[in-house]
Amino acid sequence: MRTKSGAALSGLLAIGVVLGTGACGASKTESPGAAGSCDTSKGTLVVGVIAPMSGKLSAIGLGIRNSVQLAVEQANEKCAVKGYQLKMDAQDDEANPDKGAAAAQRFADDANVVGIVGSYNSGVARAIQPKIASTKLVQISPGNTDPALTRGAEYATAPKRQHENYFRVVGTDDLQGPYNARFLVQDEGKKRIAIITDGKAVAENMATEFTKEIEKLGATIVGREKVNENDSDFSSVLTKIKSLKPDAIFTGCDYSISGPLAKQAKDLGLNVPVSGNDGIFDPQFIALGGREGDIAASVGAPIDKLPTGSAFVEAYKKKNFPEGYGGFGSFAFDAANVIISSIGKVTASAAWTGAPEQRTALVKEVQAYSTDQGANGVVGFDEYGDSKNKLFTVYKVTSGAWKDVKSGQFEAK
Amino acid sequence: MTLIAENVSMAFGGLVALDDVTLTVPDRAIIGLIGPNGAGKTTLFNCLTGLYAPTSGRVLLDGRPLEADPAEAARHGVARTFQNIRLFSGMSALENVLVGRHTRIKQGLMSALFHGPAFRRSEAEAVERARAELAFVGLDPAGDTPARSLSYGDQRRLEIARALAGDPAVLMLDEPTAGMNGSETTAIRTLIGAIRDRGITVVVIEHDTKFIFSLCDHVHVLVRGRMLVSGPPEAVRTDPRVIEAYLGTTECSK
Amino acid sequence: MTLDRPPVRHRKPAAPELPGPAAVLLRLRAPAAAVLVLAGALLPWASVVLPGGAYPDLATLQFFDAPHLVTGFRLHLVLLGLAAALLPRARKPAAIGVIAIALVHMAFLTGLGALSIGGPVTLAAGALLLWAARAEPPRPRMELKTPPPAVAWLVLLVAFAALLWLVSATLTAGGQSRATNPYGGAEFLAFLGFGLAVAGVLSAYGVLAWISAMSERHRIFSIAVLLGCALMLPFTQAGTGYWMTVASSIGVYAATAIGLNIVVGLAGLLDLGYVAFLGIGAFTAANLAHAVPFPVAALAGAVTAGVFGVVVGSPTLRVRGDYLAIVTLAFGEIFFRAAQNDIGGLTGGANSIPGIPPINVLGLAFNEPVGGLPGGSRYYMISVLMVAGAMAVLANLRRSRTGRAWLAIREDEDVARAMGVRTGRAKIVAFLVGATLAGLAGAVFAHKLGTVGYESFDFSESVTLLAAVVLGGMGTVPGAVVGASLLFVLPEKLREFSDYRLMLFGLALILIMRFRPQGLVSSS
Amino acid sequence: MATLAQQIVNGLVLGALIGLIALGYTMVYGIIKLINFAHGEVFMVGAFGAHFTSAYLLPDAMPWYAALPVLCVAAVAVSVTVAVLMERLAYRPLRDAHSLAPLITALGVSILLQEVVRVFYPGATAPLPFPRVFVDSQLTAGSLIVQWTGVLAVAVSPLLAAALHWYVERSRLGRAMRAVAEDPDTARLMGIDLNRVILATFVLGAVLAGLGAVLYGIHYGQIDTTMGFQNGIFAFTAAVLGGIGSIRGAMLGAFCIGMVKSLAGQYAWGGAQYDYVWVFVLLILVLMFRPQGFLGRLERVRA
Repeated sequence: MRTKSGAALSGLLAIGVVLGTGACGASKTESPGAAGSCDTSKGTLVVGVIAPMSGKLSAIGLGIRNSVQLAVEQANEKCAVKGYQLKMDAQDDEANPDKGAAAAQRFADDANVVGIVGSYNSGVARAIQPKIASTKLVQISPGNTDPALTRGAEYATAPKRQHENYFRVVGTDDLQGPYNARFLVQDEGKKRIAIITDGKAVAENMATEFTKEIEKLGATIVGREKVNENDSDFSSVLTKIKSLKPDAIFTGCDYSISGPLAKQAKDLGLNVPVSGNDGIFDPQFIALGGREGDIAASVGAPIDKLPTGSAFVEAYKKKNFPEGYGGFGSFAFDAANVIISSIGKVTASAAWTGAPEQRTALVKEVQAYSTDQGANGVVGFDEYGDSKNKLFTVYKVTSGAWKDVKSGQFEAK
Repeated sequence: MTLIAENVSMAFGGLVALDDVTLTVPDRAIIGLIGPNGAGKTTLFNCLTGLYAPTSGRVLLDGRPLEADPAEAARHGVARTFQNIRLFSGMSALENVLVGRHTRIKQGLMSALFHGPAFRRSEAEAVERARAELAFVGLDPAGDTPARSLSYGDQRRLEIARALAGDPAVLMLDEPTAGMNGSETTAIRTLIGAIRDRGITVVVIEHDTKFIFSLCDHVHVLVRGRMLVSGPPEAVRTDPRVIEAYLGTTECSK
Repeated sequence: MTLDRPPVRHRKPAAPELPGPAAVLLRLRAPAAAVLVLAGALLPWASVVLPGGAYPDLATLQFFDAPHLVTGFRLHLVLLGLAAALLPRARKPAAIGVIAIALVHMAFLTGLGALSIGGPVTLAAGALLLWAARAEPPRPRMELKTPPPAVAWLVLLVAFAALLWLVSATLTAGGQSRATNPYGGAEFLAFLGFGLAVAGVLSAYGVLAWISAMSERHRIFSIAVLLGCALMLPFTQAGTGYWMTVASSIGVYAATAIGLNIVVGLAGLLDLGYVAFLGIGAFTAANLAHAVPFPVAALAGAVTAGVFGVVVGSPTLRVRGDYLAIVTLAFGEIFFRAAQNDIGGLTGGANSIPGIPPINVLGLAFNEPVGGLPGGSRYYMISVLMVAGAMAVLANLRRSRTGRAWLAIREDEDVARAMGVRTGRAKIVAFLVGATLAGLAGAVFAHKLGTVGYESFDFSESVTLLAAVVLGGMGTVPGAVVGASLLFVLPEKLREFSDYRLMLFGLALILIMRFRPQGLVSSS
Repeated sequence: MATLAQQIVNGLVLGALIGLIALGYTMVYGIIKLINFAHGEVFMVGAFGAHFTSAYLLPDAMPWYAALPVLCVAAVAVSVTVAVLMERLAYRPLRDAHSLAPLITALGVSILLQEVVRVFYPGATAPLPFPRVFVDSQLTAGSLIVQWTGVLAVAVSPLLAAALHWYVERSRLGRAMRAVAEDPDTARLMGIDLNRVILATFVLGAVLAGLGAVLYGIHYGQIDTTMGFQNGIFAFTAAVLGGIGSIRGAMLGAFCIGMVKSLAGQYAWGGAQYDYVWVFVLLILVLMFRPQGFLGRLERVRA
């Protein structure tokens, strides 16, 4: 016993010595580039990220994080904020409002944090908004689509700005749903449409707005069903829908559900197109079972047709992140750039202290921001904090890949 | 108080464990129940304490039929110990006895939440009584040792103290001296006598016939689920049927 | 039913005496190790100044350069080294602390490519110290005398103040922002190692047992002081809005976990859907938030949850043991689905219930900062009081007829019935009390967060609550609080491992069950 | 009518797949009274094992009759390895601890395995398409449509259950298992190597879970890291419903759950959004009126 532990310990010792000498020999100098060429004398500014980075939504959350990282690194290379080095601090919210609120509070307490990119889930945003409202910390969401977050519960009839420091760069459900509805009815001539949702806020709200528009256009919703977000067997729901004889299925769910759903629809001989929004506009949808003719209506111009969009994709690929940018990376990239550009303007006149007046000034700069050079084209905000970008593109699965068939502005009627 | 088993039969599936057994437990007596292994002694105990509902026949307590619920039996004054000691091993000795006192403590949920004066009085009474029972069976009245760390003999005593704390009219002891040496057995015999002197009827299951015959006022012999002989110790001891049925066991346990 | 046998410990036989110089060398191990620890603390740890600035506390400092700069982990190492040199019993805990500090910093520095000799030397010193400590014969337990009340009160006051300092220092160790202090994680983990070592040293000298005996004797005084200390937290370094937010979340979950501790820890009823009661309380309060003042809403939440507790508990009359686990899991799932589908328009479904106003007492909104304290501190105070109340409920019930009946059911249900315990009723009361506490916590949760949605109440939350109870120690009064704090603070502090958080959580559950199944705060 | 028939078929296929997981639950619980929540994860890692084999090891074009057995072997190998490690490293040291310790450990193992796969398996942060190795076509009878994969599942699953039943009833090891389930202490006294029997139980459960994983993958065409958890809960429910410890009961319970979920989605109040609720309501009702499940034995109070 004794000799054994003695031997183990001397082994440990030996390892320690080897490690030590090895490390002593190596000497490390500061890496050139990043901070080296710019003046960073005034310190570090932090762009906060709140997104789901573990659990089922991690693919989206990690894409958001990496895209903000990309924007921050590009800004540092270009010395976008004079006198400061930018950093990103990403906090996992686990798609849980309580965790998201704590993370937001952490950022709000920290004078070095200039703004938050996030959250992805509208439910998390509802918990974050009241936490940071009084601190005036700017928040730009790349993924919240609930219209009530900007315009209040009466968003359709009596819209009212909710928080002056909250913005978003994605289209809301009351744009995405109706746009999809118009395409299905007016362009595709669909008359009987079934809806499938998964109980998540984005799916439910989108489906409700979709239904309103379908009824305005004179077509019929033959049924609306909800599946469990953890489910993988949709045969029962699809059998029920099949008996209702629809000519299209609208899905509010993302590709992880819609892909298998499309596959199982085919298995049951339900050969009508599945139509969805941003959430299914992903190559994985096709890999998981999306069929020829399935439809996605997504915000913005086709990314590969915009020079800024393809530049983003190129730059992202060059960074060799282990994860892809996902469905919302380009929005997060745009959101981060809004914050970076605005902080540059605010700090041009005075050093950043994180005082409430400066945060308010930053909010004003964000509100005034406008460009058509974002990864998704137009980036800018209306009087409610919603994105001004109301351009939608419809894609169809054509020979195993998404192909854009139509782009157009959404005009409310 | 009298406890009566009237034509009790008990079958588990096809196995008949008790067959038409009648037994009367009179007031203030020590009753012995003997029989070879598997004779149905513990099954009879379980019927008498409400753990089993007899397949046929009934158990009467002071003339009223006993519900098949051990909690009800305990409330009506039937207490017991177990053949394989079953203490609440994670609780202290004192807490074990306090659980035995459960039915006699009056504490509402609200008073337990706030520990008001009435609660403290009732708790102090209960603790005092529990300590007295610990002392009565010969254990340390402080009782703060966890039950599982007591010695085997002390665990047997603790089980008896726990049963006594509920103010029983009838105390049923299932092999109280199993695995004990001579002096411990004598101590238990004295203890059982003292319990009887408190006015409590004691029913004892034992293999040690010498122990039973020297202690009991009445002895019942159960063989293969049937009541073979009942009577005073001298009569039972000399009964030829008992000697025949019990051959070997009597020989061994001199 | 067989008796639990006390664990048998096999002590290794004393090693035979070695002759001459070997024995002298062996005897010199411990002092040598202590000196080596001190040397390691003063050696350079990082080989370069890192891009993010000097490694904590100027880790690149050269041999014996400016010893007055010994702060941070170097200070901790020096303290542990001195303890090892002067206090023989302190060697083993000190060794573990030294090894932990050295390993954490070495891992970080190796990752940064700047490892220097300080770390390896200290690690070797720690290993040598551990070897020396293990070889020493076991010593009898130290027993300290109980002092007169006045002294005892002073000691308790100092002890609890030290505890407050320790909590505050642990929370703030490494700072809040990972972006501005990239070494925060290492600092925190190393501080944790130091804290554990100090606790180990105090325990080896019987100080912890001494203090806990004293606090048991002066119970009321201790509770008052402890409560006072807990309420002082916002005035320490940890009094930032962020830590107040996290701490009040901990409070909500700790109160819920205490309720679960009654059901699982005392009555032994395994509940896998417990978070539903938190949800019921939260939804009830959320629906009433605009109509009635907070105390009424909280009461309504507690009562509603209690009623559901009775409903969920009623099948327990027929279902035993692990079957109960699946029944409660089923109830939890039913609640989750019902909430998701906005049953009766009560839960808001996917859109959750937004815009719940903050608690407002006498015109003071609880989310506003007050007198230099951050906004969340009043929620923190409320949750401290709530947790204290829940602990009192658990402690009082534990020492009553009802509590003993629960324990008896947990230990042996058949015998409990034979002792006259109406087990069905007792179990339902356990569910009633537990669910009521959870419902109350839910009401605070709703107001604190300002929004309540179904996604806060899924199965994994029930697992976390159960883990809090078991990690802390089932059936113990502080157990659930300790468990809940750990399960919330560790992930918050270790955010740089965010990709691996859940993985580490799973691993921690396995390891703690493997090495300390009775929980961190053990009842026996 | 056609819809009803189709829903029954849907239920049968789902039940067959759940049943293979439920067998593992019922076996382990029967032997060591542990709700092995991590068993669903054994199923999940099996699926990823098969995915790895087909994505990185097998050549692209292989006829199904060659690819399918290889995938099965791979899935079973991975499942069994994980199950054995789990038993040896996590559960065995806790054999004498209080009963909640292994349960918490099981939950921990479940989380750990899900996260290890999610973080370290390439692309596993999102669902992965499973290779279509089996004939990708269907059997059509009137308006009734069944995938061949579904037919395969419904055919194979009861066969495997029957084989398991036969093995437990007839083989030497099976007899030992039953003895341990009945009374572990006596079994040990009789010279049965407890560790070996328990390990064998885990292995048998893992073999079935691995096969189930391949059937699942080829039927649904996708796998993800949470598939084990959700289906594991269903499987455990099935095992309890059927009477835990009973092999036939587990299959019966699984088919029952498949049926209820399928039919409730179509006909019951609330539609598909409440289909889980009906499964659990059924479970609660059954347990309240028949606590031992359909085919389970009631444990007698012992005194």
